[in-house]
Amino acid sequence: MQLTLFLIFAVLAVAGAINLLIQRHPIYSALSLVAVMFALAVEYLILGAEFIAFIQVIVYAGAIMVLFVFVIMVLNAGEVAPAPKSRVAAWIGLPVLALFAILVIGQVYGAFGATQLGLGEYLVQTGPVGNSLFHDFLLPFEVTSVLFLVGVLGAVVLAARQDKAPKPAIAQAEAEEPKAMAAGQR
Amino acid sequence: MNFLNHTIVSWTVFLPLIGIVALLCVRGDAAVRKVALVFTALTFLVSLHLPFHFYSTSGGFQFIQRHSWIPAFHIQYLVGMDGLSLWLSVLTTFLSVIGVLVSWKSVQKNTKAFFILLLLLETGMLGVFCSLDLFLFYTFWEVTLVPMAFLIGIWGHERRLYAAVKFFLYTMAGSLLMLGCILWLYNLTGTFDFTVIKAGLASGAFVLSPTTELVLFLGFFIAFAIKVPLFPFHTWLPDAHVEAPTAGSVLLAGVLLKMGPYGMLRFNLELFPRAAQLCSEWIVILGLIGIVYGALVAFVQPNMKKLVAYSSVSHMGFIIIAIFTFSQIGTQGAIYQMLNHGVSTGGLFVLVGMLYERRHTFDMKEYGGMATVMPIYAGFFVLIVMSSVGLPLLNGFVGEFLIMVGTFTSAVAHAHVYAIIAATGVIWAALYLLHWTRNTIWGELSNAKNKVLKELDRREILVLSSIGALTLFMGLASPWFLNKTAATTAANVAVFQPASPATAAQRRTAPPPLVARTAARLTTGGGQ
Amino acid sequence: MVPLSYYLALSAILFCLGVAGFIFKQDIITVFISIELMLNGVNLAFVAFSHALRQIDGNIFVFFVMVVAAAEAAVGLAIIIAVMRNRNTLDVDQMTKLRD
Amino acid sequence: MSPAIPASFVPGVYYLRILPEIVLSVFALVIMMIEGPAKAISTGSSRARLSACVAFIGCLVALATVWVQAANAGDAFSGMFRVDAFTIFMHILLIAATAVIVLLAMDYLPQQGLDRGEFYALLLFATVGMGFMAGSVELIMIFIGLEISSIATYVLCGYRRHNAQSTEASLKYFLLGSFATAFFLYGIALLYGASGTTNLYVMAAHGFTVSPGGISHAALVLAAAGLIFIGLGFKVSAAPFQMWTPDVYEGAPALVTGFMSAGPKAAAFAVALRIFYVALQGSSASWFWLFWTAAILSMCIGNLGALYQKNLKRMLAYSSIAQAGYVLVAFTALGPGGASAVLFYLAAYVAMNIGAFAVISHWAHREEAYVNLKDYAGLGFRFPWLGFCLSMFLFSLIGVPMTGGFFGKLFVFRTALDAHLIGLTVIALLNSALAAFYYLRVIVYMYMRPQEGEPIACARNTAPLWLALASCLGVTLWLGIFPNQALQYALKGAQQLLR
Repeated sequence: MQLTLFLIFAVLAVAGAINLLIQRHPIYSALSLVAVMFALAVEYLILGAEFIAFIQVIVYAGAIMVLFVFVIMVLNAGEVAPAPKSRVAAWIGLPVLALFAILVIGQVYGAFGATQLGLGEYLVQTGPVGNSLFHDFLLPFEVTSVLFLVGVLGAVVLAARQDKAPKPAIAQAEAEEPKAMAAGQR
Repeated sequence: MNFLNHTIVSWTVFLPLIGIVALLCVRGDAAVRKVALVFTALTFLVSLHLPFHFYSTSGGFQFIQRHSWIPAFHIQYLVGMDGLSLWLSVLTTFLSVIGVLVSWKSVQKNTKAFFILLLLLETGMLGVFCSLDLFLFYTFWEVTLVPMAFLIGIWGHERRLYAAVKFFLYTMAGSLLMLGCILWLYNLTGTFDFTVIKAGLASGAFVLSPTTELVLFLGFFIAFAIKVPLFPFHTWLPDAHVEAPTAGSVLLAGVLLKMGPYGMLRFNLELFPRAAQLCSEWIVILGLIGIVYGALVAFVQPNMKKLVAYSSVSHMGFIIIAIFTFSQIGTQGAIYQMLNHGVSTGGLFVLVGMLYERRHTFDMKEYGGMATVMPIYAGFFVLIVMSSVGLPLLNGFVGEFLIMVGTFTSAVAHAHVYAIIAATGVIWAALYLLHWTRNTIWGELSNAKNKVLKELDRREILVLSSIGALTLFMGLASPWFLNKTAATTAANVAVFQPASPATAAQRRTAPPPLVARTAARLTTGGGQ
Repeated sequence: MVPLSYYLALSAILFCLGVAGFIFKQDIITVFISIELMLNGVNLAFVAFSHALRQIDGNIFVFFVMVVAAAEAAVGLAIIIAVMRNRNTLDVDQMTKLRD
Repeated sequence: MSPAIPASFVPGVYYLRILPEIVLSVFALVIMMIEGPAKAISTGSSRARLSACVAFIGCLVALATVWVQAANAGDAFSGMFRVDAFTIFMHILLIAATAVIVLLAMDYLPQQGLDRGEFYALLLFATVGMGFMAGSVELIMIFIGLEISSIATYVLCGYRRHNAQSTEASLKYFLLGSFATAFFLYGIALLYGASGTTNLYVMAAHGFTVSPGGISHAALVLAAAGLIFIGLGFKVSAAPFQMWTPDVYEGAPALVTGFMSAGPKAAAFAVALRIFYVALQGSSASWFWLFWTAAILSMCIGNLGALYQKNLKRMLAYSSIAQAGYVLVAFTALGPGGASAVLFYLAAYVAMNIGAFAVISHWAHREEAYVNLKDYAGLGFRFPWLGFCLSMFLFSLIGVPMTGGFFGKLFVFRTALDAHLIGLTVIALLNSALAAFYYLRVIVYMYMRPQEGEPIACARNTAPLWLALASCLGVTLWLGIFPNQALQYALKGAQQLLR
């Protein structure tokens, strides 16, 4: 039963990932990733990772991916025409990738082939997670606040509209390289 | 004065550095020149302390000063002098004064930087000759490289950039090779201390396999051979000499080239005698090629500075032959010839530079009959050329004679042949130098531009007369100089003396073909 | 019962598909999404190991990966917006201002 | 989990052990806070100057608190963070580097019209991240530290946000950096699976036999090592993962390039030391070849690439690839010798590289109009001190004696020879001869080329610039002439790292 569940959602996840690659429009790719995440959430549940399964849905699929979709919509990003140049990358990249995949799968299979994971053998509930977070993992938990501050600052620095554009910079630069600076005008 | 003996070497080496600090504090080109002169002269005077307090009976190092510098790497500040480095140091300080004097008027652009670099160069050169720690030696060796490249590249002539970069990269490549060898040696012995390494290698405390010894020998040798420059490594020299300002040429020919033979005597022979013997024949052949090739190329040079540069290649060949025939007389002659070459070739560059200051060309065709407009100049010219040719009573004769005798009586195979070929070099030198003298000094004053040339001024007379006096003094008072180096050279070649006359005779009578012999020694491990 | 290696294989497949997306997709946002896919693949490996080892650590690790992914997404999307403002394109192949 | 976990109470001394990070975070927060209110009452430039001063003071205080940290050596936070000589060494190096960058920013940002306080906050946060990278002995903390410093650096790269090049550099760095992080993370996952712990020292003590199945994990560990190597290789721009470096270094603001090439790189090497030298010590025979190959590739690609560059930032990008190669040579030597050579070389590299970028970013002028080789013609004599400083840094990068770069190289070569890596040493020696050529070309331009066109007016040299240049030069010469003390510290750090 567990194997059937695993296989169903594994197939779903892989299908979602492949769809992500096939789709041309970024919005479909983003939605495919959401599908992958939902499938993975189920896999997490099968593995007894209750807490992770829930935040996978709520935070990852719910919040982060919504941000993606939102940005795609705001930027009105459309399809990008395939250029012949990137095919060159495919010739080099695909064999390398295939080799890598075979290697990794082979390794993990060789190392862990015998281990069986049973349903419900080990359940991680929210309580122990919280306990662990505030004892053993207190430091990383606190430090992630710095990470978020950096994130906030980054968004402010890069994306916020400025009160006033640096006038002299643009004036001088325009004389030298007009087209590169055109975007700075707004 | 005894208390000075412990620190005198450091004073000599670092006085120019103090001069740099002083130069940074003064303003105005005139003041800069004076300060530079004062400090080089002071260094010269201080360095004169050395020969007067040097015990000529001792073959070991004197004036030793030892401080721990980087204990984590067993690096010491270890300086000292023996007969080998003594006169070269004095030569350096002397030529530095000359270098400042000849740049008095010719350097007008960025004067302060010029003299700072000149003083830095002096410190580097002095450091090379007195360092007894391999790391310290390498440091000073590289320190000479940078200012010289700048002197050529900034104050040089038309193709100065090419010459400076070529000089830098050539010598840098050689010195990196040497660095690799120094590190390897450190790896094998655990110390950078030259005296310890030498004693350890001699006593068998450190054992190098024949291959290791050969590789180390070659690593050091190539670095030094580039500096000498030995025949196939010489291509940087004409460019550097021709493009360098006069002071740069003087110091390059006078001192920097001496760092090569110095290094060979100090490191190649003292540390790796077996490998030195193994390779000596090849090196001597290269030296002979250098003598003949340098002389022939010098003969056909229309450019006077190139002529002097190629004459250096030729003259340095003598020194190499003397070093690698391992006789005491020859080694004495090599050291003496290093000094002679420094004085006389330095003098030739000064002479060429003085003409250039007046006419702004090195082309021999532009000159002729200078004796009529500049008689004093012509007098000095002839004197210094004669010294370079090796006229008896002048210094060059003593050195060349000792080298010939040393080579001829050497125990190595084919010594006679070497001596005879080398002797032809003297004839070649006479040929191209006299040819040059005839074309420039004598003859008709055909070029109208030359008719208005000014005679030497007092400063120039001072420079040339001090060089001229030195050639005479060194020609007449050679025993005083050679006394100081005798003990050192005796110790230096002691390793190479054959154990008994019989073996030497045996070797001389039946020499197998050179190539076969070298190959056989390589395979059997370099033993005799 | 499911062998651990099945989970790991799934994780590796997802990771490799992410790598493929990173290499072959031309749209910047999709490239970024591919990186998220790689992270998801890694997360699965963590959870599977966590279960196999009977340890909570792997779960916590996944939690932090998600946190990091969130911060990365915020900054990454800000960068994409800034690029879009300057260049008006999201094509990776158009990012050629900096080339030899 | 790791041993000796205090059940419910974390003693205050634990906070002392991460005091520099706390100080830096607090000062960064102060900057963020004063940026808001000050906006209402003062003009842009004086506000930013205030932020700059706060940032500089923050760095100094953090440096001072490193002594507090050093006095309270030991593990903190359930063995997540370890204060030992290695941590202290890296902390001093990283925080001092940031302090110099802050000083330079006081000169650079107003000149570029980018004078906003967020720059300093980001810089300090990045340093917090790097500090955690250097001090953490737990993969999870290392990962978070890495992300903090990386994300802050991504943003700093795009700081000139109206400039297409700058944002493009930011994007490239971000995408490839995140890509690399994913590899790093996958490697961590495999290590965790193979060992059952994420604590590096526990991992080193128990080996890789704890995990279920009882099968040998050698291959798995090798895969993990490879993945982590890919991740860190991107961060230190080691070949063959260097392709982003020239583009990003060229596009980012010059000062940020200087920062990127120093701090994050050094911190990534610190992480590599902790992971490979400690946790994966037992399997060094298998991962050794990764580093060996990368060292050769980095040196050759970096030096050959740099030969043809006309843009100085791009040239130094290739040079930094080559310099990473030298560090990797030391890395392959293994043992305390290798670790201490890495540490010493990093110190020398950070000083000379930041110094070189200090001159470049000052000389770049508004919108970085002058970063090409030809713009340096005649600089040496018109601005003798600026020229002197740049030449000294370049000589140090070449490896001329009496400079830190030389002694660093010497140490690296010596260590490599000690480890019988003769072929590698020879290649490294040849490379440093090759590298002399392109560094020298800058000096040739500065001193020996006549200036073409109108002379470039140099921006006013400010006191912070001189302070920064003097300290870089001082450290470079100190490490070259009296390196003994730094060598001792590096050795002590290496020994405690491997304890």
